[in-house]
Amino acid sequence: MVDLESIKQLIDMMVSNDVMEVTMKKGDEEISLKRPGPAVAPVIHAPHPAPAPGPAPVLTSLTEAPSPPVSDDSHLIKITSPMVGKFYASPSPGAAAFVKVGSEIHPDTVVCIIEAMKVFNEIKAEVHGVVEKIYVGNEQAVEYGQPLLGLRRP
Amino acid sequence: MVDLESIKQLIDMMVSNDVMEVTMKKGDEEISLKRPGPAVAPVIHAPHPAPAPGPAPVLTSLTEAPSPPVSDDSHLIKITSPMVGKFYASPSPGAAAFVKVGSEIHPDTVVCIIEAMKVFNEIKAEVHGVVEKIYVGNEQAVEYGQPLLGLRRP
Amino acid sequence: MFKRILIANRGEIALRVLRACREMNIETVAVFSEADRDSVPVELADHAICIGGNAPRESYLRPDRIIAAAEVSGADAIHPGYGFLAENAQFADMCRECNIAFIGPSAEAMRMLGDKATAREIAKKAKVPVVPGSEGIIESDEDLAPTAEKIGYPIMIKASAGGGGRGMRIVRDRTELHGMVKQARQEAKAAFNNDAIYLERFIDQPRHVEVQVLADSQGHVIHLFERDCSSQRRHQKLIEESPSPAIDARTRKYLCESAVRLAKTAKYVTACTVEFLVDSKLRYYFIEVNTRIQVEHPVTEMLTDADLIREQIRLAAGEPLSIAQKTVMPHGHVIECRVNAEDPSYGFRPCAGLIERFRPPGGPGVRVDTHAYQGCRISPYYDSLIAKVIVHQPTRLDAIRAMQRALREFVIEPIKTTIPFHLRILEHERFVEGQVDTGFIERSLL
Amino acid sequence: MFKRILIANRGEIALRVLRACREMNIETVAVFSEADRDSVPVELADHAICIGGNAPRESYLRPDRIIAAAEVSGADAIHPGYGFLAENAQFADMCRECNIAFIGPSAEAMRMLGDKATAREIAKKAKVPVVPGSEGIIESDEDLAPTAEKIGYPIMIKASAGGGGRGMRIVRDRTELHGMVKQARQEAKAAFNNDAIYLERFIDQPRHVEVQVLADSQGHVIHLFERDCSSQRRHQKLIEESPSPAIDARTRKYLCESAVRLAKTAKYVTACTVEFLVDSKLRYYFIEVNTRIQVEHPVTEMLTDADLIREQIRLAAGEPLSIAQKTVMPHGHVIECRVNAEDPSYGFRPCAGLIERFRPPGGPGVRVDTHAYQGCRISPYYDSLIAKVIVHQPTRLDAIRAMQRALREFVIEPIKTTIPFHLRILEHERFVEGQVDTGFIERSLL
Repeated sequence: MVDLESIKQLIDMMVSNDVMEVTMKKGDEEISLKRPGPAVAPVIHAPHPAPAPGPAPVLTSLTEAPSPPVSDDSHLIKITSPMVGKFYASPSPGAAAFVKVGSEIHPDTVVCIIEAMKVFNEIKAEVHGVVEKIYVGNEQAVEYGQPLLGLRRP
Repeated sequence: MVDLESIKQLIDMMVSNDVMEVTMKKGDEEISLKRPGPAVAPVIHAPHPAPAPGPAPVLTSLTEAPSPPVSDDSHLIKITSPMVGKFYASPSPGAAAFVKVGSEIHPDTVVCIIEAMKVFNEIKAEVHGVVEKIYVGNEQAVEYGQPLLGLRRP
Repeated sequence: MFKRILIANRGEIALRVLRACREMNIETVAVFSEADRDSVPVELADHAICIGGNAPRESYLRPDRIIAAAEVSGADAIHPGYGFLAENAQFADMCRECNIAFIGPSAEAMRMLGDKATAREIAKKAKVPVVPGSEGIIESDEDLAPTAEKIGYPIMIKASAGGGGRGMRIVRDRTELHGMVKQARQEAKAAFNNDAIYLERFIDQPRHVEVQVLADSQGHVIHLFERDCSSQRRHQKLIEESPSPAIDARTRKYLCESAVRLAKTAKYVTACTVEFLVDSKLRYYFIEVNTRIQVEHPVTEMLTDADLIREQIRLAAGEPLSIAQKTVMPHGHVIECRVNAEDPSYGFRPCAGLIERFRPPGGPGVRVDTHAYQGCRISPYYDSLIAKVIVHQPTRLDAIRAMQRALREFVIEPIKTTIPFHLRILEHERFVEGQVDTGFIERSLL
Repeated sequence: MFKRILIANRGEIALRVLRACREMNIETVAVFSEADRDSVPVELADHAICIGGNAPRESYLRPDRIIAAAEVSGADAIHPGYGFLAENAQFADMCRECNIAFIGPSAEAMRMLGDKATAREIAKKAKVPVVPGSEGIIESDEDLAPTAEKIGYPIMIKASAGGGGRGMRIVRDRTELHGMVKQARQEAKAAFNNDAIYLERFIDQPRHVEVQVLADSQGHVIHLFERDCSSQRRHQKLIEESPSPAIDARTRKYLCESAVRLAKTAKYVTACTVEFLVDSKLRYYFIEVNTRIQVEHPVTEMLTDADLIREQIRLAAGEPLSIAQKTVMPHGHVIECRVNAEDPSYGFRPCAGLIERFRPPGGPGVRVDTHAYQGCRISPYYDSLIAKVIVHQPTRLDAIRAMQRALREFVIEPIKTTIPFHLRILEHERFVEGQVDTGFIERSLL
């Protein structure tokens, strides 16, 4: 059924004519195309739906955060901050980081320390995976739910 | 299944007529197209596009209007009030009405009188047709644009 | 009191009048053009009547249709708002002939004060200072110097047939007089084939200060203090405030009393505004009377706690003033910003279209008068005012800060508005110091 | 003055505090639960930090997370709003330990006034009338009659171990006393296995009248007059107003002075509210002190033109009061209605969900404090207050009409709100007459 060339042409027509949605059914065949609205790239549903992105950090002008994870990180497992505080990548100044890109980690692996109210909290991975992204710089402030690491399945 | 040429033509029609949505079904076949469109654009359901309805009278609690014309009147040609005033169906009290259901009227036919500021204005049909609906009762107040008569083509 | 008022206007002022009527238990009739079918006043009014097409001349400027609407709806009074037919004496006449009360002054008072020369005569009779001038054209050059001396420098030479600045000259002192007159005459002759000129005192960098007046048919006249409307762009008011930061208590007293004398002399009834220019030495000169409620009336309402529309309706119905002069207690400082759907980056061109996000400011000391709402369409047929934001605070500095706070939280998307321009004015040093004359914005911000 | 204030709250009060900060040029840090990510205070704050999940115990009730957020954001003060941690003395202690100013009283003052018995002792010391009572349990029935005589009838018998009304009896006069005590003891014994009782004057159909107090660390204490909050449903205030329609000038004076004496005696600093019950003979009795800003503070703000939040922040920063008692000029009449997302037809059950249409009222004399907007989602995790509508008018009758006008133009769809119920109260004869005691709504409107 999926005639890619036809779909490509359909999408072109949608984009150039500002069409938001096309649905076609015939028997048990169905094609559905949707675009979010004017001036935005078409999102094609089916075959594989994209997972919802994790919570994006709001306004962190205080913390000079690197750019938040964008959609191409969506396949990664995120370890998020369970509290508000200051992120430490290593157990003490000058020491090696708990994890780096490529580290394979296990649920019990300590991945960072978050300091809140003078208490240093070791944060464990709780999952198994290989570190592919580290979103937060050393000594940066983090909020609840903020992605710290992105892992791929080992 | 995908007849691109038909769809292209459909989209062109949608764009040039500011149509927001088209849905077609035949047996187990179904095609549906949507465009964002302005909030006030008419929504046209295929197969036969309906003309835009005349302006519906707003709040006429003063005037005890009959129900405004509903969508099954949409095929009728409307004669609307060109002014605000009081509608008279006949030239004088007791006289026969200018028109009744079934009357064939011509552009010069006087269809009613509207009194505004003590002036009695004869309203001419301006079109040719056969009266199928009279929307306004004698001595009822009418607003600008309010449908007075519905005609079908003779 | 009236039973049912027809509101012969649209937008925020129609809503303002409707609110006053509801608070007075008076029924309302909204009239509207086809473009305004989905407007808030039409939704809220007890009765609503479509009177014509979108162009004002097919609807809001049609006395016949408005009066017909009043007749079919049984309205016993018409409130004209501002603009449209509000200062149309013929419309006021027609209302009277049809036994419908016009909520405003008599047609006679409107005509008298609407004519500049007659208004000037009334002002003189009321001993209200007018801009000194030659009272007519200068016939002979021999009269020039003595007349100029009497008027006082600086002087403006104006072409009698003039317009567009041609034939106009500013004379700073007597040594320039004859030369400038010669130039002006030549220019006027060339432009209008008429070299007649007259002289007028030139008011350099004036403030625009106006006084709100209320008068009843029993002969009582009061003022509700002044509004300073010097923040203008091309004679369009952008920001209004009260008290005026430019005048002292003594000038305020004289100015307000002058306005009352003028209204008394004209035997005026209902609400009006007496406009003055004030120069840097606090000399003030009457310029004109507006015989209607004004856009910026909320400034006075917040300053004094009076309700000008309710009062105007009462006065038009023949009731006596509900406020005595000695009970008018202005308190604190009030600023109003007119938020227009205009793009300040492109010469303030109007921006019509759909409002997709709309979140007006709120909280302490903030009043918003608006007919806009999320999902409404700003139509290109009418003026671009979409909201008035008015703030009331103990001091002028507090008021400026509160206005900045209010405008910064006002969300209107995606159409462009004058909000960013207002914010530029509000943080300009000269505005903060209260040093604004009618030319300030054009000199400093454009 | 503080440089950066963290607002440890959500909803309309977070927005209210943010507005005050902006007007004072103080930076703001919003903290929020995941459900509040798209809220207005989060959008408007200079910095915003997510502190946890939706349940209050995972976010707004977590002192550790809030203080950590203050630390990472460099906030030098925390405003707790009302509810959540506003009256949590331990939180105030923690702030102090972390060198962060708590915008409220000291933890000591909070503890002292938060304890009913201690607060009663302070009131007595300040010669503020308290509800007369037996001051402890009645040991012997021989003491009964003399104690009751001293307290004055009607008398309420209360079980010392009591709760839920069990062991309670109202005694109208002395002939009933011994019989009622016997019954009460039996009931208390059966319910709590403890037949100890004490006596208290029974205040029949009381008004709830509270006084707004401000105090600085220099020892100045002023009041900003009273608020009448008698329109309640199950001890939840629905409508508040000022002046109280129930009391006369003399009672007002005594009441307000009592509140000031009490705050002085407690050496209180910042803002608090002293609550009283007032009986039909205008006798008043202290009941408790609220050591925070209250939901209904805008009533006082509109009545007096004071800005309570700005003042509270100044006082917490150690500055002296910016207002002197003699400059507090209450004028006109103010009414506030709390618009809750609740369905009055179904036992006031909360209505969460998407607000598809939202158009708040505006115009003269209307203030709206709301965090809601068209397109926002009312979450089921928090209290149901979505807007406070406050009106200010010259007279109480004008204020009632203005409130009716404002509520009738308030569009909130499709969720149900208490607006229709407020309209029923506002048009009830007894409300219009000002004859409302704390039981009125339950007796007459439910």
